[in-house]
Amino acid sequence: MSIKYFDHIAANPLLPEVLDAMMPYFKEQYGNPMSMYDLGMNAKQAIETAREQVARLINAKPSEIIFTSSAAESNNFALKGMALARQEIGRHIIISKAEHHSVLNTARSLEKQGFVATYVPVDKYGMVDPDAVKKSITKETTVISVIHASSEVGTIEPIKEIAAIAKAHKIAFHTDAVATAGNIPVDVKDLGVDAMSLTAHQFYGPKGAAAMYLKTGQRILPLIYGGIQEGGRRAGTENVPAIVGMGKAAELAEAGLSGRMAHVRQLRDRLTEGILKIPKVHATGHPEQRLPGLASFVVEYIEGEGMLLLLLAKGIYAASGSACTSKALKASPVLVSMGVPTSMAHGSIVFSLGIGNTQEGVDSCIEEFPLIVKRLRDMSPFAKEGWGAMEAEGGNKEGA
Amino acid sequence: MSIKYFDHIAANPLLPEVLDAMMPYFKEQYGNPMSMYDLGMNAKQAIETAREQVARLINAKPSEIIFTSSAAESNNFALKGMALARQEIGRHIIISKAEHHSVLNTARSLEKQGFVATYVPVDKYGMVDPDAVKKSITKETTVISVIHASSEVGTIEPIKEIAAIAKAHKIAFHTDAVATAGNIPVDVKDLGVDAMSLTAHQFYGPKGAAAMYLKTGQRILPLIYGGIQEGGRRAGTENVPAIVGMGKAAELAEAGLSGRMAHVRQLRDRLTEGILKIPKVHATGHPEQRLPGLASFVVEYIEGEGMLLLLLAKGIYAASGSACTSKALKASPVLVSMGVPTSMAHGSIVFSLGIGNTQEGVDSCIEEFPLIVKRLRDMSPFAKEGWGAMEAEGGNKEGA
Amino acid sequence: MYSAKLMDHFTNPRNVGEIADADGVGMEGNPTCGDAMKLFIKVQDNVITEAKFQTFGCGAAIAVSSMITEMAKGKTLEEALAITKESVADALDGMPPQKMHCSNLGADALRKAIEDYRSRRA
Amino acid sequence: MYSAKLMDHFTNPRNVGEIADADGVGMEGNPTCGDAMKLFIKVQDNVITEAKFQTFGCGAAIAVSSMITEMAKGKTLEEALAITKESVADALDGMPPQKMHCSNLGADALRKAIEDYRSRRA
Ligand SMILES: Cc1ncc(COP(=O)(O)O)c(C=O)c1O
Ligand SMILES: Cc1ncc(COP(=O)(O)O)c(C=O)c1O
Repeated sequence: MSIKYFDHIAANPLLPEVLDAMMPYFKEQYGNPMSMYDLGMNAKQAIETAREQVARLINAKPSEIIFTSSAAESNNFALKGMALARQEIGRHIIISKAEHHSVLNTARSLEKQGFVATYVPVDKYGMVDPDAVKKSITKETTVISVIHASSEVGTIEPIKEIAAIAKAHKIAFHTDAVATAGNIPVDVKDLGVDAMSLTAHQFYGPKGAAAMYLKTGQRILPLIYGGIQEGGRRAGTENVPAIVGMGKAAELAEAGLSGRMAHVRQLRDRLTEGILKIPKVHATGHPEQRLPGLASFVVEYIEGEGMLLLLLAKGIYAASGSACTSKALKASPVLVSMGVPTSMAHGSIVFSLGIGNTQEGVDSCIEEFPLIVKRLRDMSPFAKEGWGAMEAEGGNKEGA
Repeated sequence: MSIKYFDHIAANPLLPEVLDAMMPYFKEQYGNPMSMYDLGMNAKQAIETAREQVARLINAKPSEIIFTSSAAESNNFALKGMALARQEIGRHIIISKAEHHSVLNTARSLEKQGFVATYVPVDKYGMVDPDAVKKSITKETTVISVIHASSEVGTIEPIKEIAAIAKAHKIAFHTDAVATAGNIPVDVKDLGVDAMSLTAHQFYGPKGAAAMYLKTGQRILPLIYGGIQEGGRRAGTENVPAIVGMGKAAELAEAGLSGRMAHVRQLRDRLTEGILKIPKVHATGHPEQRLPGLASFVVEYIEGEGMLLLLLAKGIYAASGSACTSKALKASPVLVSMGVPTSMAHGSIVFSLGIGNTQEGVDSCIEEFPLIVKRLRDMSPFAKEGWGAMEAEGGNKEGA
Repeated sequence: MYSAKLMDHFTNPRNVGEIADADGVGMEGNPTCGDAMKLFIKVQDNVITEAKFQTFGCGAAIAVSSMITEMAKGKTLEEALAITKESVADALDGMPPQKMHCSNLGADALRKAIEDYRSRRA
Repeated sequence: MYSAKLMDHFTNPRNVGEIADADGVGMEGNPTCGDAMKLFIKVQDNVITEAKFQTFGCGAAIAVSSMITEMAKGKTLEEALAITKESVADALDGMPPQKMHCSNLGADALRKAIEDYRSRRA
């Protein structure tokens, strides 16, 4: 059975060219980039090449790229580092309700330190209203962070508008571009952002390499103090092979971007069309302003984990924002803040497409998925009479 | 010309077995450890195996190991996370003057947040006096951190004694075991520490993988907030291949420890004996309580960078704690706090031996080094008349 | 994550469906929680002769439903009431701890079905 | 890090040593800073006929010393005084920025040697 991997949002296979580029740095080129001799200088040079490659992907200057170990680190670094560097000015930050945990929980940790955080809601498409951001601004606001695109519902946020509002109020603006950088055109100058997080494993680069874009002149406090690596802004011996891999992956992503986008968009449209033929299945996220490779739905009356397990039995890999499938056992906060009822949020299913997917794979998914939905609905107490079924008969509304 | 690499403290070549163990996780096993399907569970399983391997190396429980991206991150995490988790109790921390920048600068950043830090001095051997630590303790003290062994002068600190003092005062105790874990026996239970930092690249594992030991029950705040990876204590998609590599390297280090130690100790003793034959060369660090693979000296009347460059011309790689060789342009703070005059600290030279070194390599170093010293001394204004030479003739004491 | 036995009961669930003329019906959970189960029994001479279920929930919830209907059949009501979350989990060769809490509704639904049966006869 | 020319002047430094009967001696830096240079000149008819140095310092400091003694020789005192840190660095095909600041003492030492020569004659 061939694998149909539709979970590129969770992890991506490494491109062979990327691994090839990394290999010398696992072997003969083992020097520490801080060392003054050839072994060290070669490693240093390799990092600087990667910095240029990553900078080019998002139209930044190489000096504006800081390598980190993960997007979670970049998000913590950006939010906390910029907020702490500005605490003389004020202690209010704004984030959206569509943020990843690594932004959300950083905001919460800042609240514990005495900061005030505003969580701007999203509409039914998962879209943040720039006006709502504007209205949340106070004299104390120093940092705003809004995700570039949600990896759960695919909605691309109006970053340019929000960044302009932040700029007009002299507020630092960060965006989590994990789902977009390397997958759609991302231009920090055009977007007008002050900081941005991105990670290699979202564009066929290695795990363990990520970056933060920090606009020249923007103040920040380090998250990791120590030596003078990364211009003193992020200490720790550089993960040379992973950084080299990120650079190579960025170069390939930039060169192949339009082709990759066309490929996944065509597959996604085909998949979406096929899946929406099933009754009581709803697409989530914005219909147009969305990631080209992401198809996301809620399926009424059944739960996500069951779908995933039966899909897997057919060699199909997908994801779900249901509580049971998240190891934290909480339904996707994005779906909830979009106003999707919790009962329906449990029926979340997310297919994220990648360059290795084929039409045959998609067609096999379109063929299998309705059977799986039917099978689970045949077991469901709600399928025949709707969500009210158990209440009507006096079911325990509060549950166990 | 064959390479004689004596800078294992800066970077280590990766063992081929370690790279082999990592490779599947760069290729077919690309899943995200958080995913519920086989690809994810295999990755998760691989991480848990690595956790057991690392735990065994230091006699910890697997649940006490938290993977991080670097020792710098572990040090920041330990010091800041434990201090912030205890700030209701007090805001005083103690570190030694032999700490790495990643501990030192974290302490300084805590000072900026209103903490008070005490920096306990070292003696002429670089040794911390447990009694001095004890005397620094106040009712406000919550965290003490002392390096296990200095990677610059090799001195192994009396961690067991200091940990006992901390314990008696109910103070959390952390040690930076970067230079020791995987290189000499390290037993967290025997040492009695609450937290410990270690990194893979110090025992022939990959860059980008490090760990923190945190004793069961010890409170800490995360440095990186986000998802529930590492038990919610360190967010971010796990760097699976690097973690697997760290596990494998730990397993090999544990199995080969006594053989490796005997090998480097014998070479170090031979090298030390050879080098100390040169007049006006002094060994630094403690003569017995020291890392088996580290030989460190100050050479009077000449400067470290020149020695390194001329050694390199002979294929010999070493390090120096001189200001000119550090990219931060500061002389080794450890040497300075040991009371070595700055002029002499500039003549620092450090050879760190590894499993790949040979007696021939060491002999060639013993042969070349005296010639290099002579050559540089022949150019030095101090070699004939000593350090006073320029003063006597009215040289500018303050310099440019 | 799941045992082979649990996966078998999930992928080939026994006793799925309704019993139109059930003697007792028990419901537990609700869709907001992510797990909801409806359990139907037929009872003859104090013995459960038939059991069926409808379940909304994750793989574990479905497997628990399948297993408990199998376990209930042929048992006296008193024996059936002695079935616990733990005995169901054991019968499935174990269950991930986080699922014990939220998806193991079978014993409660069965108890409610028996109570329903008894209250109808009272 | 270093240019080929700088490395050449470091590994094969010109004019190393003392001039016992120097007409002028200039000293700059000190060992605490990590760079110290002693520059000796012989002067005839206002022209530097010979120049030698002794230097404690990094590779750049030694190369600068070597280069400036070469540059000084044959120049009139006025021409020699016009030599700057920048012109020495240029003659070495450039120097890392952090070394410009701390290891480029040659021009200052030369100036002091010339001042010493002039003060002896005054
Ligand atoms: C004693 C000690 N601690 C911590 C570190 C930091 O390690 P890394 O740069 O790998 O994060 C080093 C690095 O050389 C070290 O020598
Ligand atoms: C939008 C977004 N931001 C941040 C992250 C964190 O990335 P990582 O886990 O690689 O650190 C993720 C991970 O899935 C994400 O989807």
